[in-house]
Formats: sequence, C-alpha cells, structure tokens
Amino acid sequence: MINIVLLAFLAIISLAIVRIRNLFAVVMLGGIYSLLMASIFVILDAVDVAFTEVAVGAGISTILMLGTLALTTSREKIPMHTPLLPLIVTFITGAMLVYGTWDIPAFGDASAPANLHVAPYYLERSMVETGVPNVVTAVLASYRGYDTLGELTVIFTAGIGVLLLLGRRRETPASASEQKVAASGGTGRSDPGKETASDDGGSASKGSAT
Amino acid sequence: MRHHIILRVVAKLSIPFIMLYALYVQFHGDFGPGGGFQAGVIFGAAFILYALIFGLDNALKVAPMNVVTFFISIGLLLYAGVGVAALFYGGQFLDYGVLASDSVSGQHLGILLVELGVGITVAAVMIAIFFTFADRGR
Amino acid sequence: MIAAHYPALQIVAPLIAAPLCVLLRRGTLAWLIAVAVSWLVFFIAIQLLQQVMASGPISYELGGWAAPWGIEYRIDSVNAFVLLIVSGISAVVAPYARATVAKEIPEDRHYLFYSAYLLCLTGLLGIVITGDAFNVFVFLEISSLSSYVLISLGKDRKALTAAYQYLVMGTIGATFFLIGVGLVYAMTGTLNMADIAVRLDAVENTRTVLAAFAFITVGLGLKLALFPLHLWLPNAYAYAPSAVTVFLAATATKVALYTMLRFVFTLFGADFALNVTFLAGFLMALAIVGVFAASITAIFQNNIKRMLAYSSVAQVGYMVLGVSFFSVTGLTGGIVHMFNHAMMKGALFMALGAVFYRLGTVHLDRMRGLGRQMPLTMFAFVIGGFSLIGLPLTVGFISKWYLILAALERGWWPIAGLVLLSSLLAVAYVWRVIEVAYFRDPPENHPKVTEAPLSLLVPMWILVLANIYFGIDTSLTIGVAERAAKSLLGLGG
Amino acid sequence: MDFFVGHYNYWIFVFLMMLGFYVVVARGNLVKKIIGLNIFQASVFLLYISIGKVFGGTAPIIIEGAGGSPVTYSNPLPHVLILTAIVVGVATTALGLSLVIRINEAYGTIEEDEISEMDLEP
Repeated sequence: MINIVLLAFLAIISLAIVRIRNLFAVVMLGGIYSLLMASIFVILDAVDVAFTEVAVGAGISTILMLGTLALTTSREKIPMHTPLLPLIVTFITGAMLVYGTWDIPAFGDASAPANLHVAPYYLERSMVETGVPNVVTAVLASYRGYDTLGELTVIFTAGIGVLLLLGRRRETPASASEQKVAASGGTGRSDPGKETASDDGGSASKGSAT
Repeated sequence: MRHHIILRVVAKLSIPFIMLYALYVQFHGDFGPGGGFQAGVIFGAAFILYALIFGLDNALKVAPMNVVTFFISIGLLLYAGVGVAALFYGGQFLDYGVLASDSVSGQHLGILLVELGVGITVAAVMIAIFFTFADRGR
Repeated sequence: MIAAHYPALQIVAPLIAAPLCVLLRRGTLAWLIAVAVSWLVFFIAIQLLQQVMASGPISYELGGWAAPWGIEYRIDSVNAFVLLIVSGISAVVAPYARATVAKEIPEDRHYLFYSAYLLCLTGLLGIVITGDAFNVFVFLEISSLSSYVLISLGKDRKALTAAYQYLVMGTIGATFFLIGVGLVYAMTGTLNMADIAVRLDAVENTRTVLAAFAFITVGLGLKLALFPLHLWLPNAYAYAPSAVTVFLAATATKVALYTMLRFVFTLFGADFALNVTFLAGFLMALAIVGVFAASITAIFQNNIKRMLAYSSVAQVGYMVLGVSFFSVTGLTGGIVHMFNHAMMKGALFMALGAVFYRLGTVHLDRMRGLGRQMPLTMFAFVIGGFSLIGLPLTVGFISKWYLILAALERGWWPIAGLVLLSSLLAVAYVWRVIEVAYFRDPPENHPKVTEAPLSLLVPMWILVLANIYFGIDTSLTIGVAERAAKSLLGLGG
Repeated sequence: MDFFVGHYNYWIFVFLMMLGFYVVVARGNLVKKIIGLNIFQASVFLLYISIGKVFGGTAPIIIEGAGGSPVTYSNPLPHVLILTAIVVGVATTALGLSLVIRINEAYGTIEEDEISEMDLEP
C-alpha cells in the first residue's frame, strides 16, 4: 500500500514539474522526486540503488541544476501554442509501452523468468565465490565488473567533457594570441575573459547563493 | 556566505564526519549497502559543502584543479590496472581470482581495489564538475 | 600467449590511454599516444579478423566468469569486420588530427581533446565487440558522451546547439534501447546475447517482446540517423571540428547499424523480424524515402560539410536498404557499404578538413577556383565524389552493384531503378562542387591559397587509394561481407 | 484485480515516462528539457527495479546463519544495472548542463526558438 501512495506522489510531482514555469521550483521538485524514487527503491528491496539515487538525484543533480540556473535564467518562457506533434509522439510511445507491459510477468512474481535464470546463481554462489555478502557489490564489482569499468569510464568522460567545455583556460602564449584572433574574427564564439579572472575577495560562487 | 557564523561552525564540524562516513560507505560496501560510487559522491559532497560555505578560492587551495584532475585519471587507471594485473597473473582481464593465493581472497582483494578506484574517480569528477561550474559563475 | 588476450586489449588499450593523456597533460604526447593506440588497435583488429576467418567465432570471458553470469566478448565475422572499419579509420584519422586540431582547438585543451577522442574510440569498439546486451548500452554512452563533447568543440557557436540537440536525441535513443533491453530481460532473465537468442524463441509471440523489439529498433534508429530520425546529424557533422567529423562520419553510424543488425538478426532472428514485425517493409520504405529526401536536401546546401552530412543520411539509407532485403546479396551489399562508405566519406571529409584548414570555411562561394590552388586536395575530393556517385572502379560502384543485384534477385526492378535514379542526385551535388572548384576563377579579393600540408594529404590519399583499390580488388571486402551476411541469416559462416 | 495489482507499477512507469518524454520533445527551454530527460530516465529505473522485486523478499545482502529457514531475496541483477544507469544519467546531465551554460554565453538565451531565430540570421 505504501508503494501505491508513494507512486501516486511521484505522479503528482512529475505533473507539477511539467506545469510549473519557475525553474527553481522545478529543480527543487526534482529533488523531491528523487527522494520519493529512493523511498520506492527501498520498498522494492533495492537499497544500494536507493542510496545512489539519493546521493546523485537529490544531491549532485540538484546542485548542478541550481548552479546552471544561477548562470543562466530561472524563468521558462511561455510557449505560443501547445505543439501537437510531441503530444502524438508521446502517446504512441506510451501506448506501445502499455501494450508491452500486458504480457510482462506480474510484479513480485518469484517465478518470473527474470528471477529464475541468471539471478539465483548470484544469490547462491556469490558468497562462496567472492566472499562478499552484499550480492549487489559482488555482481557489480566482479561478475559484471566490466560493466562497472565502463560506468567509471562514462563518469570519467563526463569529467573530461565538463573540463573541455567550461574549464578555465590555462594561460599560454599560443592561447592568448588565439584569443585575439577569435576576438577580431567576429563570427567566432568569444570565451568571456575567464583567463584573467581575478581572485577578488574569495566570495562564494553564484551557485552557492541559493 | 562568509559571515554566517552558524553555517561556518556547523560546516566545520560536519565535514570531517561526512568524510568519515564516506570512508565507511566505501569500505563497508561489501557487507551493507554502499560502495565506491556512493562513497565517492559523499566524499565529493564534503568538498562541495566546503566550497559553498568558505568560498571557491579557499576550496581550490585545499583541492587545486591540477590535483583533482590527477585523481580523476588515477581512479580509472587503478580499476583498469587491476584488470591488466590479472592478465599478468595468467587470468582473463578483470579476473581477480588470480591476484592472491586462493580464489576467494583474490576476489576480495580485487573488489576492494576496484571499488577504491571507483570511489577516487567519482569523488574527483564530482569535485571537478562543481568547481568548474562555480568558477564559471564569477 | 598474448594473442589469447587480443579481444581484451582491443578495448583496454584505448581505455587506459585516455586517462594517461590527462595525466601527462601534454598535447603532443597525447597525440602520439592516440596515434600509437590507434595503430595498435588496428593491428589487433586485423589479427582478430584473420583468426575469425580461419577458425570461427572467438569468445572471451571477462573476469573469468562464464556467460551468461559474466560478460563475454563474442567476435564473429560480422563484428570483426566492423572492428576493422572503426580501428582502420582511427589509424588514419589520428595522424590527420594533429594539424587540424592545432588550428581549431586552443592549445591548452589538446590533451583533453585526444583523451575524449580515445574515449570515443573505446566506446565504439566496445559496442561492437561485446556479447552482452546491457554492456552495449554502457559503451554506447561512452561513445555518445564523448562525441557530444567533441562536436561541441567546433569553432562556430552552432556547434554548441548541434551538440545539445545530439545529446537530447542521443539520450532518448539510448533510453529507448534501455527500455527494450529491460523488457527482453523481463521475458528471458538473461542479458547475454547468445543466451537471449536461445531463450527468446519460447516467448517470441508475447506483446512484451514485440514492444521490446520496437523500442530497440527505434532507439538504435535514432543513433543510426535513419530517416526521419536523422535531425541531429547534419548540424553535428557540419559544425564539429574537422577531425571529429571525419571520424564520426566514417564510424558512428556504422556502429549503430551493426548493433541493429546484431539485435534484429542474432537476437530476435530474421524470421521473427520478417513475419511478426513487418520490419523489412518499414525499413525499405524509410530507406528509399530517406535516400531521396536527404539527397535532394543535399543539393541545396551551400555549406559543403553540411551537404556531405545530408549525403551521409542518404548513404545510411542505402545500407538500410541492403539490410531490408533480408537476403544474402542484400545484406552483403549493406555490410560492404558500411566499409565502402567509411572509405569514401572519410576521404571526402578529410579533403574538406584540408580546405577548412586553409580557408577557414567550407562555403561553396569561397571554394571558387580551388582546383588550381589545392590540386591534390580537390582531386581527392573528386575521386571521393565519384565513389559517392558509384562510378565503376571505385568502391561506391561495388555497393550499388550489390544493391541492384539484390533487388533484381527478388524481381523488384523498380527498386533497382530507384537506386540508379538516386545516383543521379549524387551526381548533382558532387558536380556543384567540381564546377565551382575547377571552372570558376578564384575570388580576387582573397589571399592566394596554397596546397594543404603533407600531414593532411597523406592520410587523405591513403583513403582515396583505398577507394580505388577496394573498388577493383573486392576479394577481401566482399568475401568477409558475404560470410557475415550468411552468419547473420543463420546460414553458417 | 490481480492483473491490476501485478501491473500498476509498470503503468506508473509508463505514465512517468510519457511525462518526461513530453517535456523533452515539447518544451523549448533547454534546462527544462534536461529535467525532462531526468524524469524520463528515472522512470526506466523504476521499470527495472520492479522487474527484480520478489514478494516476501528482502534486500540481496546474504544473512549469515539464517538457520534452517531459507531467506528469499529480491533479484540483485536489475539493481546492478540501474546503479550503472543512474551514473550514466548524472553524467549526461552534467554534460547537458555544461552545454546549456555555454549556449547561454554564446546566444544570451536558453530558449530553443530564440536560438534558432538567431541561427537563421547570417
């Protein structure tokens, strides 16, 4: 029953996210959305996932969103008209999924194929083969360790990407002259003078103003 | 926010505990919920809190960007390195079983090391992303 | 001894090289690493292809865990061939990148650029080599995230919006794919591809599997830029840095197509796709409409990179057309066109990269009289263009030949006619460039342009010569492609 | 009724997915689109975790010395997959937001229609 209530909350909050145009409010609701999601994960026995969802969804994502809003704007423009095509596309996708869930094994069914074929092996053998009681950790780090290596590479990619996109330019003679070319070129993007950013007063970042 | 004395005191008090908790999550992940990823995020959060309360410049003194980028690479290299080490010990890539005398303790060691790699890179990436976002804002 | 671990090294070498580049923080060093690693993976890919052709599929169990509990690599003639394409293109693009990157990207970012490039290579190779459905998603995201970043580094601010658009559409595609894999997992309880293929037979007629099939094909269709899901591609290719355009245009869509082939043929099975889902008809219609719509749009582009990007959408149409015949000849045509298109688009975009290097633009107006000022570059463009049209003695001819053959084999001569007709559209857009470059006088108020440096010309001409060589001697490409087609259709090989 | 109880989790997932997807394709604000992507992806997490739930089960952490009574555990595999997917999601968000910041610096707006108007001008 708790499950249904939480899921209903989830639905309401996401409706609110769609409707509200103040992006600060939306981001805060996004944080609540993640917390609710995490509670549901706990009820569904996925404690590790819940932990991660809280840390990432309610924590890091929210901070990044707030930082972005501080750097951009927090009002969403009201669109001229409700576009019809996205609505149709969304409904077709949703209909296809409802159709797809019709034959899916019932929720919580211990004899569903998903719970019978590969999974029991982990539950039975992981303690013997790896000595780690948390099966999720055992599967994550060992049986499917290669996936986790890939996952870590994704995070690494994101780090490199953000540094490439937003990182402060190191002052080198070449980059300084390059900057002049870009400035005189006109059409090129200008990288607003981050290079000479002075350390004035060590005031907290804009992101922290929230 | 440098004038908010309560925030500064509370932050100063709680940051060590946040870090300690991160380490607990990191090394207790074998037995309870948690693991490298969650620990990394929490560890990163400690730095983010520090930057929020004491300003980015002070935070950059504690964790300069060069050092953070260094750790971004180190974590991934540690993970991949464990895999390659398994190759040298005669196993398949990422086969931790060959790392120690018996298979189970090898697995245990391997899992510990790769989770550490995950923790290091995740924490460093989170710090790096937040610092670059914050730096862009001034 | 080390040969047994080639499959792992294929992925791990670029994966380790990427953080190494960041650690060393030197642009030149990072470039050297990128070149060395690209050549290494190319060498390994050749070895793997030989091994597969000689002694059948290779399986490599990661972590020593047997499939389906662990993740395995499974290399057969299909993905060995795609590995060869991706790593081969990287082996010529990495040396080429040096000069263009120096010109287009701030020097202090070079090491990060090469790191992202290596990550993209890792992701693409990882998608191809793996035998695990979920692992495909992970590596798909590595390649996608790194390509978003790489595209956004273009000089024009439109590169940013192009990258953003690609990020949104790419994530939708990847999430659709994830939904599909989830539904498959719910019905089969496994993620290993070979295992799924076996266990899917029993539940083939459920609505869930049908929905899974739809989500996986649409998701991959987005990544593949299959018409009408191609909207992200033209701007992304047009505004990305030159080296990135060459690399992505020659590899990314092929990898997505490979993944689609793998899921449709190996996992779901050709019979299921033909009888239950009517996929063949859908694909054929989309392919033909895509070829014409994209080719016609290409004719009206004045930014030549954008023109070629639209042409890429059309070429994806040809590949998908080959697949949609569901016959050995058609699939051979589709698979061999992956290789051939990589060669021709690689050469063409390299030529444009050289033009951009000298002119700072690839606008048609500014290319007047370029045939005399940059003779080698423009001649490379001409041959690449001929290949795109499908003139005999180029690789393009081989692909079209097989497509027409496949159409006639089925007795669908109108399709054959449409393929020929669409080639005329390619003549139209290639001719516009040739006319401007060779039959107009260079603009007077601009400084004289000289030929591109050797470091750009050599990789470019390697691909140009490959266009001719594989247009004459088809024993390698057709041989492997035919075997791959047979193995996909379950006819052995 | 049994059918409903057995499937409502999946339908909520479909509903959330549709909302997120709608925000992504219909809204012109670049930040909102990213938020939509987040909801869209989070709904898929719900799908996977629902697949792995076993009634009467507990979190898949092996309890030592449970005596004779066998303990039922929920399926750990979807949890592992979703841990990976969450990480991929936050990586995508971080990159997307970085792009939004750069777009805002280059165009002075984060509304899609205004940006495409500017792009049309030469």
